[in-house]
Amino acid sequence: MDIAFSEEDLAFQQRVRTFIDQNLPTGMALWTKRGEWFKALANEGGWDVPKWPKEFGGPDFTPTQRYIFDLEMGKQSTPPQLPFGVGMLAPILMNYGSEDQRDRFLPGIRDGSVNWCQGYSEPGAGSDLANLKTRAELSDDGSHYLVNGQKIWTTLAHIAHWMFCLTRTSSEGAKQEGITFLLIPMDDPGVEVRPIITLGGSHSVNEVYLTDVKVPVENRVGEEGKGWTYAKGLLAHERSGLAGIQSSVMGLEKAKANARKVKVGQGNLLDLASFKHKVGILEAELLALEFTEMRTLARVASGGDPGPESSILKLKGTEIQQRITELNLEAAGIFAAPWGAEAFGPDFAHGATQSYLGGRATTIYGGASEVQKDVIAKNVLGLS
Amino acid sequence: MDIAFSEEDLAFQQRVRTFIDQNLPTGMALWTKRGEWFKALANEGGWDVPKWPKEFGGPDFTPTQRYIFDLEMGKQSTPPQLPFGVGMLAPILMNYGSEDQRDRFLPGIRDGSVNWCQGYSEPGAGSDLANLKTRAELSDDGSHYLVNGQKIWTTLAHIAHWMFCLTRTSSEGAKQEGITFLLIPMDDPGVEVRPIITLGGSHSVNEVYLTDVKVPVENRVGEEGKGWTYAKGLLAHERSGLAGIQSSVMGLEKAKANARKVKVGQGNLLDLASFKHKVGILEAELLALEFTEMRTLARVASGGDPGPESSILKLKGTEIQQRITELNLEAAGIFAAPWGAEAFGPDFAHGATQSYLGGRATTIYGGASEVQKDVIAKNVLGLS
Amino acid sequence: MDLAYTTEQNMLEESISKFVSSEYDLDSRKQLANSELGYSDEHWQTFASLGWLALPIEEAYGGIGGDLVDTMILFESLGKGLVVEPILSTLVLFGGALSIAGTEDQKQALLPGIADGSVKGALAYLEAEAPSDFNAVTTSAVREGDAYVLNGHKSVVFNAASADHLIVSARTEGDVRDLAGISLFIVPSDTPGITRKDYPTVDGLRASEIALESVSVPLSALLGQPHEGASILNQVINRGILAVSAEAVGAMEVLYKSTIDYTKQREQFDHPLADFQVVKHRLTEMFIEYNLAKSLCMKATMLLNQGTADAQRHVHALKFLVGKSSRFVGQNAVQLHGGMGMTEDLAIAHYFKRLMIIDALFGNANIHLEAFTG
Amino acid sequence: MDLAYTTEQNMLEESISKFVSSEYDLDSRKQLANSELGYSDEHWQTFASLGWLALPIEEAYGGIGGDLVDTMILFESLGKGLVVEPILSTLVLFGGALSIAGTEDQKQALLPGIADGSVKGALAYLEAEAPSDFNAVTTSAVREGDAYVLNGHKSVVFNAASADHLIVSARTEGDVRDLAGISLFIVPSDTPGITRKDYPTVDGLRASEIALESVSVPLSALLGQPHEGASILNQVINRGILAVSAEAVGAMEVLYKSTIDYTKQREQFDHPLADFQVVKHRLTEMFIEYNLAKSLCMKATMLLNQGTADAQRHVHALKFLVGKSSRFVGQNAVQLHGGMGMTEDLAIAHYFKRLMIIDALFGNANIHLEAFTG
Repeated sequence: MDIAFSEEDLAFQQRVRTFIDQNLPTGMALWTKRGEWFKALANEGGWDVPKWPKEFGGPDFTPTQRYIFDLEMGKQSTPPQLPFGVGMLAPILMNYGSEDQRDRFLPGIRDGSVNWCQGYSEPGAGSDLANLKTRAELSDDGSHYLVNGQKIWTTLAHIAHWMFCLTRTSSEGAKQEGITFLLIPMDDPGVEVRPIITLGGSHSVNEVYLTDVKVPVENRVGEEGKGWTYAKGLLAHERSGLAGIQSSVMGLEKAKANARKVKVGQGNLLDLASFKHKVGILEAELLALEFTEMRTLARVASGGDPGPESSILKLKGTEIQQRITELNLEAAGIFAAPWGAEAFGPDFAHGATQSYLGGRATTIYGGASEVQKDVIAKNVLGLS
Repeated sequence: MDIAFSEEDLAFQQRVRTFIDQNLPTGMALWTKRGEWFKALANEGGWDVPKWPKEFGGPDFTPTQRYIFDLEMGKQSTPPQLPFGVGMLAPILMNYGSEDQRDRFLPGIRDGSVNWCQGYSEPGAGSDLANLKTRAELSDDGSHYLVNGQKIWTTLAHIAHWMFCLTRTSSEGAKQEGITFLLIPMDDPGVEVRPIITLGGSHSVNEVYLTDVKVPVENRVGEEGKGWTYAKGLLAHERSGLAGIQSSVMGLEKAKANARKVKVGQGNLLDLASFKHKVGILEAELLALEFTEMRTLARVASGGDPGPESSILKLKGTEIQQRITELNLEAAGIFAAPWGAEAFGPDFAHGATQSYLGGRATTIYGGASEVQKDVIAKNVLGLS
Repeated sequence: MDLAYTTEQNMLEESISKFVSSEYDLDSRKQLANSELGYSDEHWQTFASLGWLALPIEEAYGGIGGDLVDTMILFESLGKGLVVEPILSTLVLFGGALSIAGTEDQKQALLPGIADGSVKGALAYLEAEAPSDFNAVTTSAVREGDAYVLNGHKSVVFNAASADHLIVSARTEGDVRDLAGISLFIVPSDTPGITRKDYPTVDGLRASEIALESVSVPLSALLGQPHEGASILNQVINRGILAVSAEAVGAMEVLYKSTIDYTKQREQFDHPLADFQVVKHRLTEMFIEYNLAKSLCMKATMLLNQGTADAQRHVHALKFLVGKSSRFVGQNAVQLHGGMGMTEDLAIAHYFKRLMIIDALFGNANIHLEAFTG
Repeated sequence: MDLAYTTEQNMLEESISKFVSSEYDLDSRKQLANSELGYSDEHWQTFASLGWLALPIEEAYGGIGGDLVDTMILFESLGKGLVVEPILSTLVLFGGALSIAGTEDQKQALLPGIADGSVKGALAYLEAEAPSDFNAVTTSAVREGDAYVLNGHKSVVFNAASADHLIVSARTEGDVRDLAGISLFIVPSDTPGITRKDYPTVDGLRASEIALESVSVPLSALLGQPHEGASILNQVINRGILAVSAEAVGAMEVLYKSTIDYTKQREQFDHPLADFQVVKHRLTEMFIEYNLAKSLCMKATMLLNQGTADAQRHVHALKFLVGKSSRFVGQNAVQLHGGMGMTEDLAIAHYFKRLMIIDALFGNANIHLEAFTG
């Protein structure tokens, strides 16, 4: 057991650092030149899709390389890809999609030219996803499904070109059966997107109404009635992605820097013991969580499954994300109050309120923390 | 709404203070002269049984007097009576006992000459008391019950003269029915007491084995099969008594004084922010809890029931008791380790470990905290 | 000792509760918050006619002469309704400072107007560099002949746009963090040299950044003794803490109760959420946190009312505890509402945001834990 | 980077696990703890023959030359068995100090004996006035000709009664809390002037108060440079923290797993306790706390092994987190066992008590949180 990086790993680390130095756009260019950044990543040998398998163009990192890659990218806050295509749909297409579907959809996912959204949650099916009611009826000639129903909490549906969607094709048997996985173009006239304004005042989630949407059978992924099985694997994937540990490591450093800018008494907020200890407790847990992720990666590397400790990552990772937003909120003090386009007070204050409010979702979406604990109790600790 | 004491209340407060000054034994006499202390309390007009109704010799305090009385007694750490007779059995006898039973038992309870223990819990019936199995069979001639079974966690059974005991006289109907309340002399040859040594290394709880114990029907309190109803009222009573809020107020002051004696760096432990803030958080909650008790007393005073907030007292009160023992344990530092009759290190260290360990019971006995929360959710918040 | 409300107090509570239930549903509140003024002048006149605005004002100045307990009842009830009108600024901060430190002339000039609804005010006491520390004052007031001339910048002044007068803290002596040397001035809002930048706040209220450039006020504008403003501010802020704590208690009551209602209706895995033991216990803990905050709010209010020596400690303990409880109750209300808790459509989001800002007002839980533990 | 155990490490873990399961049931452990010696000399010889005592000793002195990771594995396994033999005192504290600061002669004289089981030692570094602060030293060591003469009192010296030699910290310079001026001395236990008061400890071990009256030792008894003892102690205590943290991780694993087993069997309200959602979630949280502690224990151990710059910070974070996790896991293990958790009859009480003392060893969670946050 040895924590030191090998010579090869150190060289890889250097390569990643150099790459970032040379290619990462700065300032406003970070927004305008995202495309070039992803292209440069792609040219490096699949660095734009670090988790994809080699056969689909991924870089085939060792777990340590993967760790180093995430670490360095996290440190420099490089722009992430939208997760729906690259991180969520792609693995399902790779595992269960037809050759034709892979050819049609993977390139657009990879180069970011086609935006995807995820049509899972419904008003009556949140954490209890299997309860979904959106119906898909196969036409008599077997050529297409007619889809009717409503999706909710659909992130970025308003800028998506396509939605991957769970629909009910049968109500016989267990709820988990009879669910079918369909790919639906958002420009179909039967698709209506209505914005939901959330706590932070922002528009990122939506309601999506589906009325007599005709979906050709070629857009069904895998077999009819097996959608739940496909989605379940995806959910696990989504959950580990949601832990956001490297981004929390950077976030915590920023929160400390922010606190140093706030004057309190003769010193700054980070000198204030009650605040400092809150930071310290969080930091200790984050150090531990970071290494828990490492243990998981190492297990996978040695050919095993991720191990029971991997189940912690989403649960604890999202809790930590929230606590970091809370530190920033506290540092903003009364400058948490101003609302609207214009910023007042310390530079970080404006975003702090939005992050705090928006961040309440991290322990709700993608399986609420309470459900996660049920799942760990059952699947990991054997408590039925 | 006014927190100030009236002239009469201030006079009463002075009277209590003077009484304590003049009568409270000090040092070792606190142990040898307890009897005289309780006699002096009795002579003051029922101060030995402050919660008893006037008709049974209680002092008929107003709620504010009751508060002042508890406060002043708490401040001086006056010796409490064992709760089983005065606090637990007596109210049941007053409400449900026969005239004859009251005459036989109340005097011995009051003057402390007869010790009682509570025979409720059984190996299979802890927080789920209604599950008890100790059988009591009425003889054919209806003159006595034959009792067989086992009780556990019986506090001070080894020094008790009598036990009040829940027994099963019928297994028909709901579990709560068919339970009968009996008074059993501990010197009966069928009663065997076996000690349980608990975490703190001390002997205060026991197992009690009952084998063919003959209990005359005169020793049954109230009706056969109604024992659960009687005991339930008692449990509520027991629970509010277990909050120990005034004693926690004093305990916290002592814990702070203890911490001041421990050197850390250039100051003492109470200068150490991580410790000090733990104390502060606890103190703020205790101030709030103390006043919550006051709200409860005030409601009762104005002729109402104790109100929903009274349900908090035991739950939060015992949690606070435990946290105070933890503060002392932390202050003892490594001197928490020495074990046995002899004390080492700061004067408070020896008792600190025992209190901490023994104190783990406060959230278990008398209805575990988890069960308390179930009960509040159901009875107070209407969540079935 | 007597914890029961008087007949008048019961009437006050009922009158607010009636107003809130008839006038303050979520949509009406949103409309007010989004209106140009940010609140309703009609409501303000109603408040005046119902006597709420006269409540804390001494009888000599046209008020009712209520005490801090009355104010507590007022704010707890307003908290339940999430009322947006500038009562805190005008009654507790502006009016409070006048009551505590005003001269007879100053009181005569302004207090009757507060009581009858014709005068509104705001307190400009914070600056950007140290948003939790009202002793950090760089705004200067220099005596020039018969006037004081003020220069500087005040931050996050709630309800400044609707205020006829501001009370402004400025340094007349000493260094930026000196306790001594701060003085308070009553400044008409339209005094030349004042520029405001108004903005909405996340909790549906309004606030402003205020720049003061050679703002000249007469000597009679000085509120209290020169250089002694910090102690006046401290008293005003103590009252502010009591008021917003009571408001938070009212808001927490609505939150825990509406979360109970929601979880009883909302089904998941074929059961109402409220059937899950973990949800039940969480709701119980919310109920406990609410009750502890309410108890300490009552106690601290009565102690400060009486002026006992330990009142200040209780005020610190209260602000700490309210911060802690609000966070727990608010965050769990959102969590247990699931996705719905994240939307602006349900009232709970708005209560949650108000609780968040109450924690930030007058020093948050950390700051007051430090002060409480000394 | 490689997180897998080597073959040797796997064998070590198996060998201890085998020993524990065959020799260390609760009754055997109680018997040992209550015996006159307080542990088993036979076991000690077994440990020697299995090579455990040689594990951290350099090969040049008859040892195996294992690193800190090996020691971690040793202590995690010992923690699962709640082993009472004085391995921490002899190997990590006494042996550790010798390895870090001993001269060639000192090492030759003592390390081979540790490795073969013939020498035991203890570290006498704390005093009664400041039981968490090893820099607070009043015990004095004065040079008189060819000797140092020690006077003072050392507190809670674990395993002193079984030690052949003590390492004693004493002040050769400076004031009671000066970092500089502390020196360490290797003192044979039977040196005239040493009086011990032995006692059992709550976690089933033994400790002593030690009085030193004109205890004379030769100059060669000095360990490390004069006045530089604090830095050696700091290094030794870092290793002590790693060892007891690993022990705590082992103990927590047993606690959370046996609480799962117990709650699956124990019925209440007609259901196994483990069927209640609140119990399930509590067990999940125990599992999480255990895992976080284990992760940080691994990381801090490897960093200190490597000697990286941030190792010291990780050691502080670790001791803090282990204290926090131990408290949560231990207290909830007792709580979920209900009345049974309060008895000495179940093993969990004993694990709980050991975790409690581990928190108190080498500075508790508070102290290390302060150190971690600086």
